[in-house]
Amino acid sequence: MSEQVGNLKGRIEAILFVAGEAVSIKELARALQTEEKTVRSELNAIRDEYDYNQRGFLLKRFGDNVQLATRPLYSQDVLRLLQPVQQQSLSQAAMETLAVVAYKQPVTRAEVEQVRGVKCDYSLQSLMNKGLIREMGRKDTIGRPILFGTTDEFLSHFGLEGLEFLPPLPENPEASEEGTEEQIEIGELIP
Amino acid sequence: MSEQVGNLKGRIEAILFVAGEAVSIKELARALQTEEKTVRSELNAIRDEYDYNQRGFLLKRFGDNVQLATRPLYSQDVLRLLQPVQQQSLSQAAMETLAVVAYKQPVTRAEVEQVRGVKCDYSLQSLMNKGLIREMGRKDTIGRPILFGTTDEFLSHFGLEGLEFLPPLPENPEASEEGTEEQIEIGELIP
Amino acid sequence: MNRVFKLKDFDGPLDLLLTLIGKAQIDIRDIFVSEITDQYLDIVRNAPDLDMDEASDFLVIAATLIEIKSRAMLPKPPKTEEENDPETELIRRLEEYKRFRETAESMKEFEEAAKRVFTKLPEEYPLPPQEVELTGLTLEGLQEAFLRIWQRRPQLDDDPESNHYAPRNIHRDSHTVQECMLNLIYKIKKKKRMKFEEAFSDAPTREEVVTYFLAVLELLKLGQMHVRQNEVYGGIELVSGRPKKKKTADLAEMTEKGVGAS
Repeated sequence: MSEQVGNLKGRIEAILFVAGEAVSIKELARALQTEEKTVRSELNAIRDEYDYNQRGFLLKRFGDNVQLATRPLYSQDVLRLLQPVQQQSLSQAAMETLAVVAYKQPVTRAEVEQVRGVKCDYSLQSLMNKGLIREMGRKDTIGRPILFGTTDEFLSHFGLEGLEFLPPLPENPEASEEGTEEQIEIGELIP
Repeated sequence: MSEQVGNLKGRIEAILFVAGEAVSIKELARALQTEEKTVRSELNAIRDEYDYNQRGFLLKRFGDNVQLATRPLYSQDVLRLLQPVQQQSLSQAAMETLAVVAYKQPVTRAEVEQVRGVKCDYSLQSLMNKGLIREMGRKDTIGRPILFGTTDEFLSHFGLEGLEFLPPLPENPEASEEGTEEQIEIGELIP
Repeated sequence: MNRVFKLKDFDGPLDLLLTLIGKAQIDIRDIFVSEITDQYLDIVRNAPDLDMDEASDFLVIAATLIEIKSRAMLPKPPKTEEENDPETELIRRLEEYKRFRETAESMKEFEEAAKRVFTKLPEEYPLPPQEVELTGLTLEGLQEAFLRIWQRRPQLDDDPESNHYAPRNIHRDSHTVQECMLNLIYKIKKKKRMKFEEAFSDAPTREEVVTYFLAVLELLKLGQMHVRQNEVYGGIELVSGRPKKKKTADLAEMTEKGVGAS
């Protein structure tokens, strides 16, 4: 069928290698002239093979994107040769704001500020500039405030395949018996 | 020995992947804290594995340098990703010109312009570039102008088995009673 | 305990309160029976860097703490199911904030791990010329195109100017490109932007329109205006100012259309 030459694994590897950046599964399917389903299962096979044999490569997946990267296991070797540019870490304030957005999305600025107890304009703006969060529309309430949510870049920055892989929030044992669980629902935060 | 974690193959892959450009075997040996001899034999093993399995990667060696690249076998896939075929439709001007050429072929530029009432150099050229029309020789008249006609590409685009399957031109009642039918005959167009 | 705290060391009042609770090693719920409240108020009161802009968040919580304290000194009213009891509300907020602060910590670990993964830049890949696929070509379209020309033909025949081959008289130009250019410059200076049709008289002759069109092209070349046409056969808009670079292909097509449409 679509396997004109070589094999699908090799074709995917070649594409991801040249692209360097993340490629969406949709684009891959288009370039390979095959179905997304086939691409997905082939990607799984490649990932498993890389992991099992501890290859130098790692198939980084986030959202519906896939990117070829190096295995963290070998980061020391890479650093010894190359000293790649160090990524900047997020400040405590930005990290907290990001955590609230990530777990409560879609969420308004007022709702984030309510949880953190401080103004968050600056950290929200800086997270937007870094491409980690984005506007997701507006909340249907007075003033129609902007709703924020995380981006694919966010997933990539934290090495997450999807939002469902976020670490669970620590339990709040006493809160749950009082039904505080509901209180934290977005709707309740803002009167 | 030097194999602190993972395996030497993986460590080499990770380094070459991030480097992008060629790395000398000497440098590799330094980063891997092993001997050049070991690096060489490991590189051979990697190359053979890539070739045997038709991976997307290729180990390019020149002199004492080595570089990770894509396998030429998969260049079509890479091109399809980087340069998707652009979809384009014909402008109204081009479609009119094409219609005149199709029904009146073989036809000169002056004859097409006579029917359309406008200059047609640009649209004729653009139809030539798109492979829909072609030069069919020269008309035996003053200046020996080029004659244009449609191509097989034209037939295939319009799903026609031959020119005789072109839809008949609709009747033009006013025109026919005045004998416009004849007027459009090529021979009559040019005095 | 008398060290000076700087408010900017804390990420807001909840952070400060949690830090104090952590130092005193007490449960969040015991905050109001401990000295934490007084410590907090002391810190805010004595903060050397109390800047109204940044401190307002701290002051709001300070006011809440004072309110709770003053309530505690009054005899307790019979316990009603009061929704916004400031004490429970503050504790709830502290607990919720604590959960996110802890999560932010664990996200830091994810971030650190992800930083050990390296990616590469895209390869330089030589690309062949762009391939173009034609779409929307139908036989009906072809037929209609021919019919369109056909229906235009009788009028064309009546008008010797549009018929290249009909015998005709050649008379002197009643409009010159130069004159039209001056007119256009004058109008565009006044209006800033205008439609192409506004340039000429109410019942323009073909020659007038063509001459104005040539004048527009000339002014475009000289950088005296921009020209916009949003769609094929759409209106042409003239805008004063420096022009953007235009592809020569567009120009060529415009010429063809401009003459055809008039």
